[in-house]
Amino acid sequence: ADPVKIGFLVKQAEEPWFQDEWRFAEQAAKDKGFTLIKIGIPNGEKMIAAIDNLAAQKAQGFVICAPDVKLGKAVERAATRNNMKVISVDDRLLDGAGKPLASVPHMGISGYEIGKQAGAGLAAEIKARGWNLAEVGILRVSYDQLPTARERTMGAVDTLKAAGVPAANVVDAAQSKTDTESAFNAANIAYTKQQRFKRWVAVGLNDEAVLGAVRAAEGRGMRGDAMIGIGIGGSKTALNEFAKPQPTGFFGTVMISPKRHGYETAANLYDWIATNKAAAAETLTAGTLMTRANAAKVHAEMEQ
Amino acid sequence: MSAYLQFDQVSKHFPGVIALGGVSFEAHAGTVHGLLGENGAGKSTLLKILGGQYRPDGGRLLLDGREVRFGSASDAIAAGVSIIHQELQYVPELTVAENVLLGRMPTRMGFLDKGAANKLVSERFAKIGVDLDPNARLADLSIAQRQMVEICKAVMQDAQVIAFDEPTSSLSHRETEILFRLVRDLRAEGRTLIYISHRLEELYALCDACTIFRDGRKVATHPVMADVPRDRLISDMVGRELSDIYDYRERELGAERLTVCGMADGCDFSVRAGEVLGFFGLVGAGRSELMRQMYGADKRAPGTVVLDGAQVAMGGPSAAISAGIVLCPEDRKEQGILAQSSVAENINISCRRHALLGGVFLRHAREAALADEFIARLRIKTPSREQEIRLLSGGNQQKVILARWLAEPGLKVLVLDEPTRGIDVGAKNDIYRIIHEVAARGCCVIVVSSELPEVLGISDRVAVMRGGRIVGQLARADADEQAVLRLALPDTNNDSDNADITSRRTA
Amino acid sequence: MSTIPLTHTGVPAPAGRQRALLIEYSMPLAYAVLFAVLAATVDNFFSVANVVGLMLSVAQIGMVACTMMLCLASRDFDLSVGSTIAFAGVLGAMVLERTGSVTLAVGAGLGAGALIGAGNGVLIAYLRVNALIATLATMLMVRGLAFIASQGQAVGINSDAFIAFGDAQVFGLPLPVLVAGACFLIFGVLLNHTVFGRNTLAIGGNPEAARLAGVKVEKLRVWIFLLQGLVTALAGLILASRITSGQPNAAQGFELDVISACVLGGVSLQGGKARIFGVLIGVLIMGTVENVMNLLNVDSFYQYLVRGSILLAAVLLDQLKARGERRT
Amino acid sequence: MSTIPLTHTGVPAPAGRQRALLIEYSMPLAYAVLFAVLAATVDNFFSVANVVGLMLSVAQIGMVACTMMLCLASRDFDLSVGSTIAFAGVLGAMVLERTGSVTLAVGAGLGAGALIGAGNGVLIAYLRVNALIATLATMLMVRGLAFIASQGQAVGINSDAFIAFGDAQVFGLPLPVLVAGACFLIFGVLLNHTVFGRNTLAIGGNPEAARLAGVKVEKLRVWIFLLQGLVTALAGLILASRITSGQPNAAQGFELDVISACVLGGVSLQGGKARIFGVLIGVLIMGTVENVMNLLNVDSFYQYLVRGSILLAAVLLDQLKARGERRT
Ligand SMILES: Nc1ncnc2c1ncn2[C@@H]1O[C@H](COP(=O)(O)OP(=O)(O)OP(=O)(O)O)[C@@H](O)[C@H]1O
Ligand SMILES: Nc1ncnc2c1ncn2[C@@H]1O[C@H](COP(=O)(O)OP(=O)(O)OP(=O)(O)O)[C@@H](O)[C@H]1O
Ligand SMILES: O[C@@H]1[C@@H](O)[C@@H](O)CO[C@H]1O
Ligand SMILES: [Mg+2]
Ligand SMILES: [Mg+2]
Repeated sequence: ADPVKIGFLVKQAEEPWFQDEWRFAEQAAKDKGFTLIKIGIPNGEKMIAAIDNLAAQKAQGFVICAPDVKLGKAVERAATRNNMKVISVDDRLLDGAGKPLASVPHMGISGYEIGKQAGAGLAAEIKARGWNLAEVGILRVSYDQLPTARERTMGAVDTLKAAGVPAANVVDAAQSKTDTESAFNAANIAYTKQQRFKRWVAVGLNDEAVLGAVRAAEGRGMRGDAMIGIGIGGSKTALNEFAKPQPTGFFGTVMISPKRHGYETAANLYDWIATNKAAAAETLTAGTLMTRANAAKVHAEMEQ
Repeated sequence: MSAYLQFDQVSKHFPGVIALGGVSFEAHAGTVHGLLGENGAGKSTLLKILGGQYRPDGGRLLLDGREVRFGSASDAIAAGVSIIHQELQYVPELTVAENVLLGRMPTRMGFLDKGAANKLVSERFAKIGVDLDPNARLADLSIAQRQMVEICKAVMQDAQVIAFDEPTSSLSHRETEILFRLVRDLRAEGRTLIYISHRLEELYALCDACTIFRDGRKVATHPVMADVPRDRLISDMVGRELSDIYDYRERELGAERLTVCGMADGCDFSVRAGEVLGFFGLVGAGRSELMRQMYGADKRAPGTVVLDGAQVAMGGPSAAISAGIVLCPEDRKEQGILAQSSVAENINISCRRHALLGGVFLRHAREAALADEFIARLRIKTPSREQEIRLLSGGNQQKVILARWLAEPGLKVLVLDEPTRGIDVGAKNDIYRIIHEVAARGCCVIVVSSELPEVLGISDRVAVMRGGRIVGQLARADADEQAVLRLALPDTNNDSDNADITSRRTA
Repeated sequence: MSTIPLTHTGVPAPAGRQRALLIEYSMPLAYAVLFAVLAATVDNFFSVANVVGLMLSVAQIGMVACTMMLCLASRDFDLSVGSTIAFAGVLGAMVLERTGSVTLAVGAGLGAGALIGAGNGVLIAYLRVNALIATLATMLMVRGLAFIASQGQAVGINSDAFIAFGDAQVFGLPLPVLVAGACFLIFGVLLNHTVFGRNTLAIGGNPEAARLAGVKVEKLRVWIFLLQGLVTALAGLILASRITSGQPNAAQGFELDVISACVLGGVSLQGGKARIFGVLIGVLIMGTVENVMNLLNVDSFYQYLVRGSILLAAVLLDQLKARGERRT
Repeated sequence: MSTIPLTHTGVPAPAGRQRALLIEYSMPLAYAVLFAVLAATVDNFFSVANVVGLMLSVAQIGMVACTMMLCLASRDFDLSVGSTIAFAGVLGAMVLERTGSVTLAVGAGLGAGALIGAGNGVLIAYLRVNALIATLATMLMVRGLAFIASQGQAVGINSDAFIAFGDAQVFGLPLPVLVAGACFLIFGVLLNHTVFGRNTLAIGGNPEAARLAGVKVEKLRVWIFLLQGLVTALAGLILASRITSGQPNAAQGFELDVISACVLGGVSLQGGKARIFGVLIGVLIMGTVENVMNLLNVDSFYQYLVRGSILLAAVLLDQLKARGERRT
């Protein structure tokens, strides 16, 4: 048989998370001896082009984190058209009707689930500090244009509500872009609007968003003792905060393992192609709450 | 025969300016009606109203006895009126044919019929006597050629009324003759022709009647052009007597001050201190090119310029200027004006470097004073020095650009390329006086002009160019039209030219 | 009566013509060379599958570049195309979802595109709003509409008839590629062989001159933008069918790609200059670069560097050529 | 000889002058009105905290808008500012990490910015590359460099001295706001009271005429871009200190915001026209809209609509004014 070639397509190649996934996929390629082709697919058009491109390179299959879960059907068609095998990673693909694609094995986390973990982390810390739930403002740094972003932040908010925070305390801060400065500006305005809250907790689609909320709070004199922010991703942004001598309002981040996602999906796909052993229909990996306290440890076990 | 075209109390105001204050006159079919007037008198404004570009604030416009109101240029065209505007209006990237037929390209089954278009155009060109490639891009033509294209464009609309706004201002001898022939043919065909010019010889040579403007009002209409003495025209126009507009004065010339050599073969020349050297030639003779080269306007220019015994570094215009050499370019619109900037800005742009605070900051008061000084000296007609230059009349724009260079303190060599293009008699007189003042200061003055009488009138010496070389230099004493033209024209068909020249001189 | 030569005697015509020809075709030639080199050096590049994939990947950009060319040639500018693609796709998908009728869906999408375009045209031509701001504003508003209409969620498409647009093959070529080809043909003819095209160049080169010659400048502007909207919407529908869903945040930054492709193809932002052939090449260059970088598995960070350098290289070449032109 | 009346007309000058004045200040007036209305109707809008926050939110845009104004006034264009902000931040943070010296960090950032700017300038002025493509290319390459240098990771900043830049307060105003203010002051003077400014407008209005009038066009262009790069880098460093990290993907799309602010402020893309005051207003409008929308909790999808309409409203107003001007 001709040498195995596998594509690994991710929606935001620049994001550290995906860089890591790729890195671990490469490891799998080395261990198992196949070729890995990494392509970034920021939108649906580029995604289709990339799949065709893989076909042209005679790849037999690909792992994908699509720019939008609703692209499932398109992925499926493109794959069958070029008869390639597909495994989805991170985000579960949906069909036109919104149901998960049965035909495509998946390994990942649902955005909503990570969100819930962040929320749980916040609820626990609020309790630990003995704050009065009624007096805590919940800052949702929102970017609802991006479905995953919405799922995550909603997951967190729902958990907090369930933990007893009044729905009225939830304050949306809509960032105009997904970078830290937009989050900073949006949060700043939210604080202005809701001066009744002296204590805040913040969630967002990623660490950068939460960081913006934390910096803005500091601008208002609300430091680590008055702000609890929990991000998502466990990127360097979070580690930088933990590295600071003084604890900041950036309390923690829900870290998900790029290692398993990257290595295992690629490896599974290889086995599927080489030995026709189909991968498990769905594997869900849980995130881990990483804080100042356990940063080094968690990072160590998740990264290597 | 009743008047085909009538203006009745037409008026047009602009903020701070009354361009036309109720003007009435009529022009008859089968005649050429001349319009004269100082710069800013309102001539072009009147034509823009005739052409539907402006709407009059008051008054009526009658064609063949019926009142017409034009909402746009296309209305005017539809009514059989076409204008050759003072500021050329062409599309640089399109071909000659496409420009000439702009808005009226022939089509076959909805598609352009380029064959037909080119045929149409080249036939008409042949008839008129213009030899231009219909497929040439306008951008690649000289101004003179662009002007001819504009003329053909208007003429080919076969309008009953055709108005020419200073058509010869950028033409040289040869095209001028083609134009004259054309105008006479059109008159013979019974069209109604309006002809604006500041060159009195032309008006005498072409016009049957004429109307004179001043400050937006009609001064007089003369039904028979030939009967009007030249001095009368001038005094009507400028409101004062002008005996000799060139007012040339014999002077002692100094030693050789400027030497130019190696620019192109056969182009070496030198100028003495206080001397006015005139350059004459037909279109494309190479005068502008030579001047631009010595100014360093075009990169990669060979040759040396020696001024006061020292060689001038050829580092582009800025170097030339700081050496005291300035060039007033021939193409006002493309190379001269900063359209959106004020009159004051346009005057100060170059010379302000002498008047800076700490070499950096502007001295607004001084710049204003300088601007006002030249506005007065050159009789520049503008509501204020802050007026955007594009809103000035063509001739007044030209004066502003001249002012820019006359204001240069360290002036040693003044090169003027077609300096009086579009400028009225009175202003010409002012400019000639200034030219002689500058010369009297010991500067070298070089005047490139396609207007023969001007060259002869003001120059101490005349250099004639043909085909990119200087084919002869004549001392003032030996320089007459015959001699100069004999040098300037290719040796063929001289007599026909001379015939025409004489007719122009008798005027 | 002897005619008088006004043409400057200087460069002998034939030589000039040869150079002109060389200049005219320098871009295509350069691309041909590039293509040949890649075909020889990059595996899998010169395979039917890949070449078709390449063309498919630039089908949308190509279509819109055709009308953007007209827009730029008339000294205008359109930033709203990306949003229009998204909106047309979303709208089409939604109508399809509700009514199940492909005709209605396509009609709705195209109609919306035409409206958006005409809106831009009116704003710019009649209300004299600066084209950059006007289309920036519509870009924002249309994107907003796309989000609002779809509540920010991609709208799935199930109708195979509609999806067929995206991957139906005719003589071995996918429909989108053929449509793009048709656009180049149609707009090439429109530009070079119709009054519409000439007048477009005229109002770009010198609006005043065009107006004085009786060209209805405002009307023409509106038409150009309307066409732009229409073609863009078509591209949006095709995209939707290719990705079997209408995506509210599709085609972000698309406008910049299209404009770059045009400028790369020698269309001047100062207006008055356009060459359909150049635009085609511009589009192909953009697509080829992406394609090859993926074939060569170039690191995603370095892709930025490569893309940038290629752009530069391309315009620098074009620049030398322009120098040549100026000399003639 | 008779003296010549400068205004040869019955129309009294004062009237014209009044109108001129009104036109000159119509933008500021309009904004003042807008501000007053918002202050009255939107709670929390007119509070120190919020106004300061507003100013902080446009500090970077404001700084860069000052130089972008010069760039546009000279009939150029710069898309690379967003990437430069990111790169300068990343570089600064990295140097800080390695050396711990704030001076070195700032020096490195500014130096890089100046280099990038000068590079753009040389490409455009001397190699005559189209400004859009040239700066698009540098935009891509510089963004790539930012990613490569940081391996796509945010680079943390711990030096309090450096962070002070971001949140130090002087007379109750955050440093970034003061820096932005200083920029407006400096570049306002530069534009209106120095040769540099006048020549910039001149080469924008008519490059050929300016050149023949002795303006060193190429050199000037390079300087303009160099300044642009320098100020942009400064903005990048300030941003980095505000968010205590250099982020390689910061400030995407920043260029469009800046250019819009300028155009909104009446800077013409055709060159030759610029008003620092207008730019300031343009920037403030952009910031105010964002700010108010969030204060009013406008749904993020509808924010697109609002932003678009405000842009339109603003230029339409400006348009009426221009009409007035044309009449004058
Ligand atoms: N659009 C405008 N706005 C303001 N003033 C104007 C405008 N057009 C013309 N003017 C003024 O109206 C007056 C008449 O201008 P016009 O161009 O008709 O003069 P002209 O007789 O053609 O002069 P020239 O012989 O120099 O061409 C001038 O003072 C000019 O400044
Ligand atoms: N704008 C132009 N574009 C291209 N070639 C030109 C242009 N103007 C002149 N030429 C050519 O350059 C050479 C020198 O022309 P130049 O303008 O110096 O002649 P001139 O004596 O100044 O006559 P005029 O200026 O009246 O055309 C001639 O071959 C002429 O045909
Ligand atoms: O986009 C996110 C990515 O940032 C990482 O968090 C993994 O999950 C994906 O959905
Ligand atoms: Mg005039
Ligand atoms: Mg000349």
